Amino acid sequence: MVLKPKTIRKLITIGLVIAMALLFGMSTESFFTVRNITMIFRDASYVGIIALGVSFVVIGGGIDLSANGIVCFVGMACARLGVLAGFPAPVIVIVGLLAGALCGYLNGLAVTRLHLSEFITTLASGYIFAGFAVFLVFRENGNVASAAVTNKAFLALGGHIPHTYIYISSVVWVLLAIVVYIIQTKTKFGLHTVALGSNPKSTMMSGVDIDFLKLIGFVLAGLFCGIAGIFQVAYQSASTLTLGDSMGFQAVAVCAVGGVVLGGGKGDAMGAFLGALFMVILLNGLYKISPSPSIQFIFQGLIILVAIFFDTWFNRMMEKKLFSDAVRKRKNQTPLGAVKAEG
Amino acid sequence: MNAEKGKFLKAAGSIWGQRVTILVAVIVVMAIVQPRFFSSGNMLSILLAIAFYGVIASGMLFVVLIGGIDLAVGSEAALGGTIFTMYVLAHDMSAGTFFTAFLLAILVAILVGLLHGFFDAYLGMPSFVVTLATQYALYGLTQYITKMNYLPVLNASGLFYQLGNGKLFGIPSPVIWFVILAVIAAFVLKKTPYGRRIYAVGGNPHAAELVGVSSKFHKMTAYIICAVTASIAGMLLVSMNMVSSYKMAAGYEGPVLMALVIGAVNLMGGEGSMGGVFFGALLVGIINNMLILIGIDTDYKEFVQGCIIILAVAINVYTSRKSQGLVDQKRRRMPWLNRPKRGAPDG
Amino acid sequence: MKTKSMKKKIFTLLLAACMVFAFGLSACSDGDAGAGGGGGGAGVTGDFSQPARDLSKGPIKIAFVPLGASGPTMPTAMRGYYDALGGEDNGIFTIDVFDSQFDTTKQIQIMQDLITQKYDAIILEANDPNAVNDVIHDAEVAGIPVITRNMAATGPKIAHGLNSDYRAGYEAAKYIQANAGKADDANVVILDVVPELKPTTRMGTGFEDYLKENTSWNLLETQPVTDTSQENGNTIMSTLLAKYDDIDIVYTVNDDVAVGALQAIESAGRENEGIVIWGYEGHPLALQAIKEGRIYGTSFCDVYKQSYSTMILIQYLMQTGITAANLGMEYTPLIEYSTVPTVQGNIDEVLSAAGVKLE
Amino acid sequence: MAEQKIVLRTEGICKSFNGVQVLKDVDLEVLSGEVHALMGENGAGKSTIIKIITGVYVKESGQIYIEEQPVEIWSRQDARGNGISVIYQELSLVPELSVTENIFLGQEIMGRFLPDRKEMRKRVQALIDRYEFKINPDAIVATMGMATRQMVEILKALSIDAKIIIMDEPTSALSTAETEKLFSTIDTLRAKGVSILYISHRLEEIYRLADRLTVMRDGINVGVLDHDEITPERVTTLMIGREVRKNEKTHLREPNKDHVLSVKHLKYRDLLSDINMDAYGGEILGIGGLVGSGRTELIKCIYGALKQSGGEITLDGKPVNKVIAKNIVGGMGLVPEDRRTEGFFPVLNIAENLTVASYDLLAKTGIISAKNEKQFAADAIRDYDIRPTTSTVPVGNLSGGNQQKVVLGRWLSRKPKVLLLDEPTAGVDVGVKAELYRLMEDLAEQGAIIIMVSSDLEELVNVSDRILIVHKGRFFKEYLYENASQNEILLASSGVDTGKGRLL
Repeated sequence: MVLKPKTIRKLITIGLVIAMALLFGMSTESFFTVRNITMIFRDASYVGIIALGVSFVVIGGGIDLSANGIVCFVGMACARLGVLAGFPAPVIVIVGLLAGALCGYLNGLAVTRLHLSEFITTLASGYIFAGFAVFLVFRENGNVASAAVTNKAFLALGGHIPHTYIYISSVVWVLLAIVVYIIQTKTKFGLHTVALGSNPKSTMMSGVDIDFLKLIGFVLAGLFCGIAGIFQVAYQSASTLTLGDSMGFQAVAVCAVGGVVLGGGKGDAMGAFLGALFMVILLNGLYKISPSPSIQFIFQGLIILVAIFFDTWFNRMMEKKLFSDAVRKRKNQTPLGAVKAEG
Repeated sequence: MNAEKGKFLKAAGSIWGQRVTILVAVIVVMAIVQPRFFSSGNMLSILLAIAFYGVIASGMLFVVLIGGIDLAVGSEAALGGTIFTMYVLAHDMSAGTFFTAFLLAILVAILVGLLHGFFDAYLGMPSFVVTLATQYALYGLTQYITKMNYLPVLNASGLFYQLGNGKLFGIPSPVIWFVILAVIAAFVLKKTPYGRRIYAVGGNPHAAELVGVSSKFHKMTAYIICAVTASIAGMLLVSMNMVSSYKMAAGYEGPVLMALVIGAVNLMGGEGSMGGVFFGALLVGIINNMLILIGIDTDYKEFVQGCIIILAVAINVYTSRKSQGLVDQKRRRMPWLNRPKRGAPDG
Repeated sequence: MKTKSMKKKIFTLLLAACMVFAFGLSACSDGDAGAGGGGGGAGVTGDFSQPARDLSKGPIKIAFVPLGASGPTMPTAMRGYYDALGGEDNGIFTIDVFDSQFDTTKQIQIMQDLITQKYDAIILEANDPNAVNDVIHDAEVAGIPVITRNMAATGPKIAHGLNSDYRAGYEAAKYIQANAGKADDANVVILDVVPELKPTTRMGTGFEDYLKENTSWNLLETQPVTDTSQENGNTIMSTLLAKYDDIDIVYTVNDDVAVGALQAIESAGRENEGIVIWGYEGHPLALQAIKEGRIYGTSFCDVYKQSYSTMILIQYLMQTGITAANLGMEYTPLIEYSTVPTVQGNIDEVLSAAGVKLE
Repeated sequence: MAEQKIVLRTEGICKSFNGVQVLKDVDLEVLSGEVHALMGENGAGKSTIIKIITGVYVKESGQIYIEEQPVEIWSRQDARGNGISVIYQELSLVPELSVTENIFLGQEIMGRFLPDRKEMRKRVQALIDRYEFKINPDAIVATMGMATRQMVEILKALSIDAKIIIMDEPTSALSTAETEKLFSTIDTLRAKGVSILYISHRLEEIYRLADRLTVMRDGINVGVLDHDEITPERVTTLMIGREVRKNEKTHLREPNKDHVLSVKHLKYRDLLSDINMDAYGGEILGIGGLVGSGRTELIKCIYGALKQSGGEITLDGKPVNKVIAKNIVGGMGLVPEDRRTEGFFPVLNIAENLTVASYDLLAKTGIISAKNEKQFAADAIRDYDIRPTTSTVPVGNLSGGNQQKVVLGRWLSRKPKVLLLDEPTAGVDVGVKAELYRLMEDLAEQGAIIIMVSSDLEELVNVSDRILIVHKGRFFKEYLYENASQNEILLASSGVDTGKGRLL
């Protein structure tokens, strides 16, 4: 059965993740404990859920750097509602989701209607959504203060599934990864997004409404940032303005490590999922080897570089294979002499 | 033909026209709300505030012009400043040590620039993610060599002290450095073959190759220039503060990118001038200054900056599209929309 | 026609997904607070028997989790810790520093990691008073004594070393009012932390409260200084100097900003207006400026003594195996490390007492 | 053959571009189950009629009939709706998706919520079996070679039960084996009753495939030949019409033998096997041959843009450098084939585009002297009549002709010793063409070597002093100005030796 290039790429990433886990597992004994594994999955779920959302935009050939603003804004909105004990948990969650989706919608409008460049617009909208969060922050006589979220049911979201060590957010992350994978590979919307990323001209010529595709991509990215924001606030049981710091760039880096490369058309939800897992295992493992943050930063940078180099090389190989056929330009045919040469 | 000619003059004229109108608007508002804005002290404080990322912006412009980007400028500045300080602390305050330390920091910057250039030009890796990775790596490296400590310089004197705190005709030395580097950058880009070829490589790499311009060489040198300016900014900062820490200049890529975008530099490459970048940096400084002087609740500083970027980008996109008559682009992109009404005469 | 209906279908699909997701989520979490779940809250008692430790043998790992792992006071703090443990190479105790980079989520992750790695004691500078309660509770349940420093945490724990920010601000205002000889209606400017850090770094709030309660000073403005860096302090101070003609008192959230403000004042040529600058923590540059009389004073945190005494306390707690949980404490015992108001007059003796020499 | 009904018929189609009449009352007719070829020189209106049928351009007058029903085609959608599908040279496939996903892109068959993969796969398999393609419907396009991708494009056309498939130069990027594969595919399609409109330059392809051939010249359908009527002579006479020498050469320059660019046994991959030629100063050397026969690669090897696989090139005895920049200083210049991607810098203005290659002259001191630059640009704008005349206008916004003048002017102003031109007048209106020829003649007058690659037979015959024809990787025939004729050149390009001209 001929393997799709994408599956080859993913098998290799899975291999890397397992290899790294084994490496860390041997060097420190506290790596392969149940508690540590569940913690890895919980840490990975926050940036992972965001990466799933951002992967829609990146596969469609764009980029979304506003994750830190959206996570902070949604977190603060839920904390606001969470403090007023009266609100039932589902209402808080719905408000959070809608807030995230709304931010994504605004991004989408700016890109499709105003034709602004995606890179700088989402970078700026990150600041703007963080500004919304400052608007909602708790204040004691004028000074920003922190207030504990008291809504029990909502807080439980951030904790374990009762009687187990597994965190709700990691389970939701795995489920969402599967759902997003299905959307991206099975539904019409998903196929059109890949087509848009890989060959925009022919997608447009096949009568696909490109603006609508991009808009939905951004709305989903915003929605997933909202989900991540909800889980983080529930876990922290208080919302500070530092929520979601540098998530915008992290999410894009995680996607890139997972094969969902800028430029579009490449990679899918599984890649984003593996990228997140890869990064968090790296950090968690490095932690155990040497607690000093400098080593972690250096390795985090190097690993991203290696992943990107590998990815660029892999894609070049695929292209080289295609062009080698075309380059052998046609040699001329049998002389026409064979044709009746008379008058 | 004259209509076409008029339209472009107006468009080109209008970019600087816009900038002058914005400045006039600021002057009018401040004259009413807070006349103290015009005091020489305040002007100097604005210039000092923007000097550091202004220096970096004039280097980053080269990278953006060739179609790349460098998100690691903050870490490069911190690394440059730290190496500069460590060498001086390890030796003495003499002029000789100052120059060797200065050159050492520049050398390290050149190395980092070579690395970025190699990844982009020879390996074809996307500069956005590469420089994001080196940002982490260099931040960790600076942390490692300083063992996470501050390096205060208590007995600063001589050239080390003058670099950051010296004054020339009352103008602080970082501002002078910014103006000098901006002028050099503008001169190189406008007046020298190298500068013109940077635009060529950014505009159309294939055509550049056929005109004898090696895009690999120009990409490498652009990243080196950016890293060197970042290192210089780091040294200015360290000398002014007389203390160096690995966290210094963290996140400087934010205001630098803002200055470029407000200065109508096209992040895709090939378009943008040093004059625009200077104006962009100045406007960023003025806005931050106005926020304080007018007394807007500074909790919303970043929010206001975000809105201004979107506004600047929208204006640039609108004017450039209008001058190319693309505003009704939807019509052209989707020809099936221009189906004449049934029965309407054709064409 | 076709695309319109497709759009409506996608939107309804999306909305439905949200509803299902929301209800599904909250349904599965409606269970009780859950043993491992959050919502620990104060006053939980339970049997946490924990064997007393014999400190003479076996590797004992102590974790220090500061807000930011760098800063001029780091070396003195570490010296204090190690001296209390009998020098760096005492063979028994090791201290690991974990930098939480002012990020609450990262700090909680670090704490949970320390629990799984079975550290013997934790010294924590909380990034958010409420966020860390549960994880401190977990540590205490696991028999690891946690001492928090500087920033308070609301939940109970074995001890809280409070040379806290709030008090430092409060004392500074009191000292200035008493000794600086400024007029009653003096103009005051506060250079404070950015909003995100306000809940945890509360010197500015302390100074402001004292100012409102016992003085008739006129608080012109409170300006946040990003990264509390020296160059930003310099820029913002020079803007304020341009805005106000007479500023009498400048309270800054740390010494870097104080030195920045001083540089702004000197470059504006107003150093002889006798503007009182007050810093916090006692960084070398500021101490030197105080010696030269260019900065009025600072709240010197005798970091050495604080860390020394904290380490002694931790050794005691480890030996006796007492934690707030197993004592069933409802509140947190407070250990006040008072910051020492240091001015030109008393700087020499303060420094010699703290064993800090300005090389 | 069974009575074939007319699948596609156009009647009296007219079209003009800013005043120039490009199509004059064009009638075209394709029968069902027929492979109908369409030939014509560049600019004969061949691609314009195709663009009108496929909805890219909108016709000014005339009527299109599909199966004898009048249809209105304003856009690609209308064309597809009426069963007209096109396969362009650069394929419109999405490499990341599978064959089935590509074929049904934009028109998926929907199940309840998800696209019905089984049904789509079944339909694709049915098509594959019916036309005996050997393609796996689930294979990813990225893993396929060029020929297989073309078959997927054909499948895509057949999937919307296209009544007619239009193929535009499909074999230009294929190897011999792949071309053979395409021909057998076309044969099976014909047998199954699918009608194909096949556009190509290659006579032998037409002869092998076409049931009938329509030839166009200067926007008119000049004749339809049946299969057995297709002979090289008939076709070329139709394509060229009566030989007319528009601008008689005023006087023949004597090539000066000591200023020579000589190429010995040049080899480039498997395209050029053994190229030998000498180009002399004061002579315009035309290079003819079919599209894709390696002429562009030849002049790029001379210029240093491509690395040759063998042989050596010398200018006045000295070996030519491998670095473009050194060649430019040495007096060489190249006007590339594709203006948009390799010619000018859209964002830079006219002055900058003109001076970008001449900083060795304008910036002797390392600094570009504004005075020289302004003068250099002003002279160029005047000499080459570039409009608009203000030199601050970005070249991206100029008309095609003016853009070409800028690219040409960039080199002419340098008074080059050797000027290489690749399709210099492609897509340029007649008025500008004459100006460009005059400029080339003036340069030749001053003793420069000029090598011009061109597929415009009229241009080759009227402008060049000497013409060399590339065929099968080597020079096949040489014609002097006197005995060159468009007919001869077209035949020679396909390898037919009619005795005239020197056989190399």
